[in-house]
This record gives sequence, C-alpha cells and structure tokens, in this order.
Amino acid sequence: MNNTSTIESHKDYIGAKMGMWLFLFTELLLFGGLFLIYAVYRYSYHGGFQAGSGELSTIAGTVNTVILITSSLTMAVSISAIQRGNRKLCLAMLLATILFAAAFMVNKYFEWGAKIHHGIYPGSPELLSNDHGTVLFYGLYYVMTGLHGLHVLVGMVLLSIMFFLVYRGRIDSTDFVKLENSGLYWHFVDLIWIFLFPLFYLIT
Amino acid sequence: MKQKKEDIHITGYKNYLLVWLGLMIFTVLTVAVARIDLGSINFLAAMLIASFKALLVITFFMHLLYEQRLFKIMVFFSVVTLAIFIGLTFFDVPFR
Amino acid sequence: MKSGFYEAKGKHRGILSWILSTDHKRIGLLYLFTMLTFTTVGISLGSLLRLELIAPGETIMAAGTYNAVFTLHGVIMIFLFVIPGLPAVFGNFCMPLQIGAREVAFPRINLFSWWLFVAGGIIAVMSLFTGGGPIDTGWTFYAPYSIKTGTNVTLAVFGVFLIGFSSILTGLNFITTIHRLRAPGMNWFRLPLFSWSIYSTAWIQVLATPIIGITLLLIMVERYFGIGVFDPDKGGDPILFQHLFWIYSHPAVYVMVLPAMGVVSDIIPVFARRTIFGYKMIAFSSLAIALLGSLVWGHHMYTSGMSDTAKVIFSLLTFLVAIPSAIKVFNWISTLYKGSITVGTPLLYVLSFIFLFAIGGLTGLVNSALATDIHIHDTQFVVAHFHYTMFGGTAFGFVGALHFWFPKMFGKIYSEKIAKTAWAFIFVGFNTTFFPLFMLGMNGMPRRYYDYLPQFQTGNMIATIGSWILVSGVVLMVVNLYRATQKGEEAGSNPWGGASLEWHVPSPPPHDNFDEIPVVETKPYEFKY
Amino acid sequence: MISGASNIAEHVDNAFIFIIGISILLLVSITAVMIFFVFKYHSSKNTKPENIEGNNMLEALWIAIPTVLVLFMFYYGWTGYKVMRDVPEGAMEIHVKARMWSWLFLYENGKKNSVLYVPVGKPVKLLLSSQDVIHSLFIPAFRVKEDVVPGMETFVWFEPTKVGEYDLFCAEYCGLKHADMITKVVVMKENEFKRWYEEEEGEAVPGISARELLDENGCLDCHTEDGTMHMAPTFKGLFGTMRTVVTEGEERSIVADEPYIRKSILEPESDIVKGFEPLMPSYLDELSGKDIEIIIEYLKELK
Ligand code: HEA
Ligand code: HEA
Ligand code: CUA
Ligand SMILES: [Cu+2]
Repeated sequence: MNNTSTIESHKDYIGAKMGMWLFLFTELLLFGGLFLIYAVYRYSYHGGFQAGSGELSTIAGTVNTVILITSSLTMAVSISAIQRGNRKLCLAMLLATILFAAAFMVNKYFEWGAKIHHGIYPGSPELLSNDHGTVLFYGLYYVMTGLHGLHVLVGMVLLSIMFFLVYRGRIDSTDFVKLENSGLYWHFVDLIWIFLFPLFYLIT
Repeated sequence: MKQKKEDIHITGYKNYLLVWLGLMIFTVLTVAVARIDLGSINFLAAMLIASFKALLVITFFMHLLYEQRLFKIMVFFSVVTLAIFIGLTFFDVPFR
Repeated sequence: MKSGFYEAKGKHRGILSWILSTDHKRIGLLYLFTMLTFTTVGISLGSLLRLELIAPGETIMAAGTYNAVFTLHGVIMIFLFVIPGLPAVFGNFCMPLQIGAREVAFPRINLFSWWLFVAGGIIAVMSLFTGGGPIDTGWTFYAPYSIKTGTNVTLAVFGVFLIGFSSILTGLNFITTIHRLRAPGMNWFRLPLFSWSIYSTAWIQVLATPIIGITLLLIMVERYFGIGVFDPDKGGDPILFQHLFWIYSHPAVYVMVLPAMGVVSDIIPVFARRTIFGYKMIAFSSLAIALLGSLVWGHHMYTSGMSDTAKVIFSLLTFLVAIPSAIKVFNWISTLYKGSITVGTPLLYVLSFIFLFAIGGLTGLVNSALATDIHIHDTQFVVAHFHYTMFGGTAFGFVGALHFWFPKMFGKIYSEKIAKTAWAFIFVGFNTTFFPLFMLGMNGMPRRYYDYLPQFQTGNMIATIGSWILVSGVVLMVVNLYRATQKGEEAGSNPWGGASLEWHVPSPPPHDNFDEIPVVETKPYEFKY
Repeated sequence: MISGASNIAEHVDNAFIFIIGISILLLVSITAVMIFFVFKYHSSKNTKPENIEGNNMLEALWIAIPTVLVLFMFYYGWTGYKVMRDVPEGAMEIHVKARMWSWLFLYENGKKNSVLYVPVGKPVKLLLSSQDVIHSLFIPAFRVKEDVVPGMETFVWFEPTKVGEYDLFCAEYCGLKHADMITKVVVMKENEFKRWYEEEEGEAVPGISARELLDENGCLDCHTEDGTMHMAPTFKGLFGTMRTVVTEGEERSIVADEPYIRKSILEPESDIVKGFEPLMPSYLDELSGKDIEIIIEYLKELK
C-alpha cells in the first residue's frame, strides 16, 4: 500500500478509475434490484413469462445485441487508438459507437412502438386481460429495457462530449482517463443488455 | 503528472477483434440453444452463456485484467453482494 | 478576524464562497447547518407526536394529521439526519484531516452531493404543500398502501431518491479518498478508528443504497403507469416490496451507527490518555458489521407472511450480527482500564452512548428472537428500540462528536459547565421519554396509533413529560454552542491533547490543511504525557 | 407485561424471561464496570496511564461468550415460534376478512360477526385475508400477530386458556383510521359459545338490518350517514342526486340511481366520484343481490 508517488500529484488516474468502478457497482445494484424482482416473478409465474416472451421479436432482440456488442468493440478500439496517439482513428471509432447507440435506440423505438400499437403497455386494458404472469412480464419488460434505454441515451451524450474533447485535443495520448471512464460506462451498459437479452427474448 | 506510459497496458486491435468474435459466437449459441427445448437446462444455459460474455467484456473490454488486484477484489465483492441479496430472498418465495 | 479556512479565498465572496466551495471543511459545515435546519423540524414534529399522545382520544390533532406528522418525522430523522449525519458532517470535516490529505478524492462531486441533499430535502418538504397533501405512509412506504393513497407520495419519494443518490456519491468519494490519499506512512493500522468506521460505512452506502433507489423509482412508476410489480390486484407481491425496502434499510441502520461507534473509539482513548484496547478487533468488527448487516434484513418481516424457512435463517443471522457489536462494547470498556480519565463533555456523551446503545442493542436481541418478536413487532417496544439505537446511539454519538471537534471546527471552546448541564437534561429526558415505551409495547400498544385505550395512559403521560425535559436540554446545548462561536475563548490547536493528525493543525485548519503533507510514524493513540 | 391467556403465551413468555434476564444481567454488569473504571482510574487518582494494546485471551473470550449466549436466545425464540406454526388437527377454522378499517369474522356455519367469539380450551385457527391493503391481526393477551396481506392467505392459531374479553388490534399501519381498527376477542365457556353459535339470526328487517350490513361490511368506516365528507362521499342525501364522476380519466355527470349504486358496490373502481381516491374494494363476493337491494332501500330513506 504505497501510494506516495501519487499523493502530491494533482491528478490521480487510478483514483479516478476507482471512482468510476465504484459508481458502476451502484449501477449494478440498481439494476440488481430489478433482476431480483424479475427472478422472483419468473419463479412464481413461469407460464405467464413464457407466454409474454413468445410475443417479443427474437430478431429485434438479437439485432440489438449484435449492435451493442459491436459498439463495445468500437469503444474499446477508440481507447487503444488514443493511447497510441492515433486521434483520427479514435474519433472515427467514437463516432461509430455513437451511431451504433443511435441504431439501438431506433430499433428499440420500433419495438416498443409496435407493442404499444397493439395495445400492450402498462395498465392497458388489452394487457390486463391477460393472466398475472404476462402482466408482470410486460411491466418488467418496459421498466427494465426502459431504464437500460435511458442509460444508452446518457451514454450517447457522454460519448458526444468525449468526442468533442478528443477533437479539441483535451484528451490525448498522455491524459485519457476521461475517455477510459466513459468506456467503462459504455461497456457496463452493454453488460446489462447481455443479461436482459436472454431474460426477455429467449424464454422457452 | 502525465498518465505514465509504463503503468498502462495497451491492448492490440486484433485482440479486441478476437474478443468481439467470441461474443458474437456466444450470441449465436445462446439463440440456438434457446430453440431446442431442454427444460430447466435452457435457463441455466442462457445464464451461463451470458455470464461468460459478461466475463469477456469485464476482463478485456473493461481492462480489469490489467488493473490492480484491489479492483478485482472490489468487483468480486459487489457481485457477491448482489448474489446474496437475490439468494437470501429465495429462502422466502419458494418456501411459502 | 477570520482565520484558517474561514478566510476568503478564490473568486467568490460571501455566501457564494460557501455554497460553491469544494473545500471539504466548508462542505462539512454546510451539511451541519442544513442538517440543523431539517432536524429542528424533525424535533418539533416529534414533540407534537408526544403531545398528541399525552392522553387517549384526539388531543391536539386528528388521525390524518398524526399520520402525516409521524411519517415526516421519520423521513426527516432517518434520511436527513441520522443517515447522512456523521459521514457527511464529520466524515467530510475530519476524515481527510485524520488521514493526512488536503482534500477528498473528488471535491466537485462532494459539493454536488451536498446540492443533491439540499434539493432532496426541499423536494421532500415541498410534498407537504402540493398534490394530495402530506404523505401518510410511514417512513417505510409499504405497498400497496403507498401506491393507493391519494397523498403526495410521488414527490416525497423522489426527494428521498435524490438524498439517497447524494449518500452514494459521498460513499464513493470516501472510499476512493481513503484508498488513494492517505499520507505517507499512514498504513491501514495507523488509521484512526473513526476513519475506519467511515470506510466501512461508505461501502454500505455504495452497495445498499441503489436498492432503495430502484424501489422508490418503482413506487413512482407504479403510481403513474400501474405496471403491477407491487400491486396484488395485478399479481404483484407486497412482501417483495418489504424485502427490497429492508435490503437497504437494515444496512442503513449500520450506516447510522458505525460512524458513531468510530467516534466513541476515537474519544475514549483521548480522555483516558491511553491507547485503545484491541485496535484491530475494533477495526475489523466494523467491516464484519457492514458485511453481516447485509444478511439480516428479514428480521423486520417475521409477521409479514414470509416463509418459515426464511424466518429461521434470518433470525439466526441477526443474532450473529450482535457479536461484533458486543466486541466493540467490551473493548471500549477495557480501554478505560488503567487509564487516567478526565470526564469532559465529549466523554459524558460517549459513556451515555455505551449505556443507551447497550439497551437499544440488547432489546434488539428481543426483536431478533422469533417468538418474542411476534408479540412486540409493530408495537411501541420497537419504537423504543429504535429511539434507543438511533437517538441514544447515533444522535448521542453525533452530539459527542460535535463537542469533541467543535474547537477544531470553530476554533473556540464552549462552556463546559453549561454543556454538562445540558447533557444531564438530555440524558434524563431521553430515558424518561423512551423507557416507558418498552412497557407499553410489552403490554400490547401498537405503534402509529394517534389514539389508544385507557390502560396505556400512564406510560404515555410520563413519556410526554420526558420529551419536554429532553427538548429543553437540546435547546440549552444549542444555545451554549452558539454562544461559544460568538464569544468563546480561543481553543488552540489541541485542547484535548489528541494524538491523531487533525490535532496537529491549527484550529480552525488552514485552507489546504497541511503546509506539508505529514509523514506518519506512530499509531493514532500514542499520547505524550 | 399483560398476563397471557393462551397456550402460546407460556412459550413466548419463557423466551422473554430468558432473553431479557440475560440482557439485564449484561447491562447492569457492563454499566457497573464502566462507572467503576471511571472513578477508579480518574485522573485525580491515577496520573500515570498504562498502555495496554490488547489481550488475545480476553478478546477470544468475549467473542465466545456472546456467541454462545445468542445461540441460546435464538433457540428459545425458535422453539417458541414452532408452537405457533403447528396447528393441531381439528382446530376450529374461522375466516377473517380485514379491510380499511374493520374486521369481519366468518364462521363455518355462515355466521358473521365483527367481534371474535371463541370457546375456551379449544384450538382455533384464523384464516386471514385482506380486501385492500396490509393489516395485521394482533391479540396481545394471546401473544399472536400475523399480517393480513392482500392476494394471499395467512393464518394464526391459538387455544384460549382463560374466559374473558381481550383486545384485538390492527398492528400494521393501514391508513387514516388504523388506530380505530380495534375490536374484542370474547372467550366463552364452551356451552355458552355453543348457544351463541347455533342461535338463529333474526329475519332480515329492512332498515335495521341494512345498517347492520353497512356496519359489518365496513362501509361506515369511510361513508358517513350525517353528511360529513370523510374518505368517501357521505350516504346522506346521496340517492337520486347528480354526481360528477371520473370514468377512465374522463369526467362526466350521472344520476345516483339504482344501477349506479349497484355498480359502485360491485365495480367501485369504474366510476370514481370527483375529488376522491379509488380506495374501495369490490363487494362482489361479500354482498348478495338481496343484500344490495336492502342497502339501496335504506339509502333511499336516508335524506
Ligand atoms: C441505529 C440504528 C439501529 C441499530 C444500530 C440497530 C441494531 C439492531 N437492531 Fe434494530 N431497528 C432500527 C434501528 C437500529 N437497530 C430501526 C429504525 C428499526 C425499526 C424500523 C421500523 O420498523 O420503522 C429496528 C427494528 C429492529 C427489528 C425489527 C423489529 C420489528 O419490527 O419487529 C429487529 C429484529 O430483529 C432489530 C434488531 C436489531 C439488532 C439485533 C441490532 C444489533 O445490531 C444490536 C447489537 C448491539 C448489542 C447486542 C448491544 C451491545 C453489546 C453488548 C451490551 C454486549 C453483550 C451482547 C451480547 C451477549 C450479544 N431491529
Ligand atoms: C434519529 C432518529 C430519531 C430521533 C432523534 C427521534 C426523536 C424523537 N422522536 Fe421519533 N421516530 C423516528 C426517528 C427519530 N425520532 C422514526 C424513524 C420513527 C418512525 C416513524 C414511522 O413510524 O414511520 C419515529 C417515531 C416516533 C414516535 C412514534 C409514533 C407512533 O408510532 O405512533 C414518537 C412518539 O412518541 C416519536 C417521538 C420522538 C421524540 C419525542 C423525539 C425527540 O426526542 C425529539 C428531540 C430530538 C432530539 C433531541 C434530536 C437530537 C439530535 C440533536 C440535538 C443534534 C442536533 C443537530 C445538529 C447540531 C445538526 N418518534
Ligand atoms: Cu388495519 Cu392498521
Ligand atoms: Cu433491522
């Protein structure tokens, strides 16, 4: 435990990353509460969950999974690029990440839109005519993918700011912890989706 | 102080591509497995694959492999905490 | 006139130089004064509750008002006073000084979390005057009542959500600070025990608070959109709400008490002039409490309809969490052994803490046992238990800390004589107010009753009279401290002869704490005679 | 503590005595030692403190002793509790319906009452269900308590050991009149109970029995008969007037005629009178068509 060298310096990069990881832990437990609820109701209402899941489009879900995983790749590459001083590649990759995020949201928009169009949204008479399991399945579906979608939006804003900072040269090969932390956040958003995908789209 | 060259590990683009490939394969796998009816194994398999994918993302994309040991301990504790919260709740629901 | 960190610095002047300051000492004081404001409201509401209960029947307020008053009293005391209390005020002010740092790791996030705290508090208070009127769910927000009642639950819950977020950011900041910013030579076993307890607390804040965050969000979503997760009419499970609520709210009681225990561990050696007994044991028991404390939430739900298996497991785990607390109590008392004790006001509060917290904790054991808790759950016995732990424990620790670090914070010393008189009033008043509630609870008087049957009259009357003694003691204490800030004598850098780092800098400390970052070579409780 | 009046009380009281006894012992000794030290080692008498860093033996001892003590406490608590969950065969079953803010006890032969009558010396099992929010049935003298949770059925059982009248409280906060949700348990000699249990109820006489219906079903907990507006619209002068109601978010006016009142009782959430909350449960399973007719006749009179 010898941190003497970092103490006098103004910027503590490891400290900054530690702060980000701690923040991600709170995010994990925030979603964790929802996973807990999901687990309990899936246990109690297996049939209803199956029925509800059958109505969701596996294709849309899979496409979004591929999009997010690929955006994670571009994010990681953009960090490697700035570390090597390749600003152009970094900017291109960041832009790609933001575009993938947008594509994810567009896909989500159509998915939700179709469901709502069919009268399936929380509290709708159409939905309430189903059994309890299905009602809860869709309740959780909207809340969990909704909260995740919100995180994607926040990520887009964050990455746009990073894009600007890299563009302005405020993030470069000697000081890139902000970009690293944004990357951590973005990968976390991907991580949550990795679990949401089988939990909602792949129940058999 | 600058973010020093020697304490950082720069992952090569190729490695990232490999990780991405792995994630893609797992995605295809999980969709495929869901198509065959294996009863309760289905759920287990889906969660196992998801956990593998998560592990890949955390170790490589999120660089945990190259961080201090302290970070790894912290991540481990947080995940265990969540598991305990869910686990203890399951002493209630199925036993009612 | 002004010295230390009170001196003007930076581009802002006047009030702005405070509310935009990123100095951990100024932020600590900001928390102190905002908290004082909210707590005054909480104290007044508590006194009103007691006044209503002086006699059976409707005395000063109707049922609906009473319900709103105890809810608000609980929400303010829990979320705006005891949870943020010690970490935000003394953690901010003293911890960086104790570990030999100039700042916390993220000063701007620190300021932001104060703003969130204020915003949350104001929103919670605003819910009184808007929408369907003051929230009447109790501080536990149990579903399905909280999703059915017409009162302004949504806004109040949103306020609490923001306060929770503020608490998370504080915790995150402190963990990073303690890991990264310790002075050279300040290894983990030279850390003062208050900083240890802040560290353990911070982990609970980071890992448990998000659970209440999502639970409160779901209450809001449920009220607006009716997704059904807590609504039995749609298949939701009200007991699941209780799980989620207590997964946070039980660990939260250790957020309240751990820092107070740290204060006790720091004050006793100073007034006994000897080193703490069993340093490592005390440090590790803080971690053990934080850890075990996350496994016991079900003890609030013995009558809820939870499965019997879960009840037995939670009961056993609850008993285990009492052991680290017992270790601490025994070690504190051993620290008095062969000391050279002077009974200053801080020590008086600390010794009362041990006595009152022992009562609170031991009655906690009565709550933990299945058979007995069935009888006393949701009665005045529980009310007495938690006032003994939160008030007798945390608030006494808070006030003790205030008297201990007051000279450091303000550079002045208060009148010992008046401080001791105030202590006597508070101590006597406290016991008169809350001890009778144990009896009332054993005799079956439920809590959250504005009206009660005649057989409960005597105990309630004694309690109400006690609350008057208590409040007069608190007023005396506040007046004494206020006078000291105005015309108290200069305190000097080390009025108590403490050994930890905060006593090595002037009072009040200068802007950057240390001219030169100290190199630590001794344990925190090695005194010079 | 109030004296116990059921078979369960004895077990619970044993656990109380054990835990509180040890606690008092510990509290007194800890406090005594603490005060003793403060006097003995006061700086006026002991000027030279001694640094003692710790003592492994002692510290091990005070981990071990509390551990043993709490395990015993746990055991007492558990065994006492087991008694509460082992319902003997052939216990008399009584259904309990809780709602804001009154109790209704339904006996196996169809008898209904708002006071709980039970025979002494016979095991009784109460099956608890709620129509709205969580309540909790609490009989201090019997040392039993169990939440009444909407959407599921919970139970308590006991065997009263002493004839007499005991208080029954609602212990879980349930809204405005939580403190008024109290009634009595009357424990009777067996033959007296039989007489009461088998006694025929009088013919339904309109007027009188409508009030009974309203009272028994908890309607009067929210709706008054004297014109004051409480949680719900008053019954006085209700019939035949124009009401402004909210139906699926839309405001509309409607006359309070027979169909309207019937619908309000059976599907209360469909039309909500403006300014009130949708708190009322449906009485589909509680009131027969005949009951509702009686109530409507009564409301017509209540000008
Ligand atoms: C600061 C807050 C605080 C603290 C520290 C505690 C500490 C403890 N609490 Fe308490 N509790 C609350 C605040 C707190 N509690 C609140 C707010 C509620 C009610 C919430 C509501 O419903 O509104 C509550 C309710 C509550 C219940 C639920 C009661 C009910 O609703 O039916 C239970 C049940 O087990 C319980 C148990 C305990 C235990 C075992 C401890 C232990 O940690 C105590 C450990 C301490 C000691 C044991 C004493 C010191 C040691 C000795 C003197 C040495 C000898 C010891 C031994 C031999 C073991 N508490
Ligand atoms: C920290 C927590 C705390 C504190 C200090 C208090 C203080 C008091 N409480 Fe508390 N009370 C609760 C937390 C607290 N309460 C909670 C959580 C509930 C449950 C609500 C619910 O059921 O939902 C409750 C419920 C409750 C009830 C039960 C209502 C019921 O169930 O019917 C009653 C009734 O007597 C009561 C009375 C009082 C009184 C008279 C005081 C007085 O002692 C007031 C005097 C206060 C003080 C002396 C404060 C001491 C602190 C300081 C002096 C520090 C000064 C501050 C700064 C310098 C910043 N309270
Ligand atoms: Cu019903 Cu309280
Ligand atoms: Cu608890």
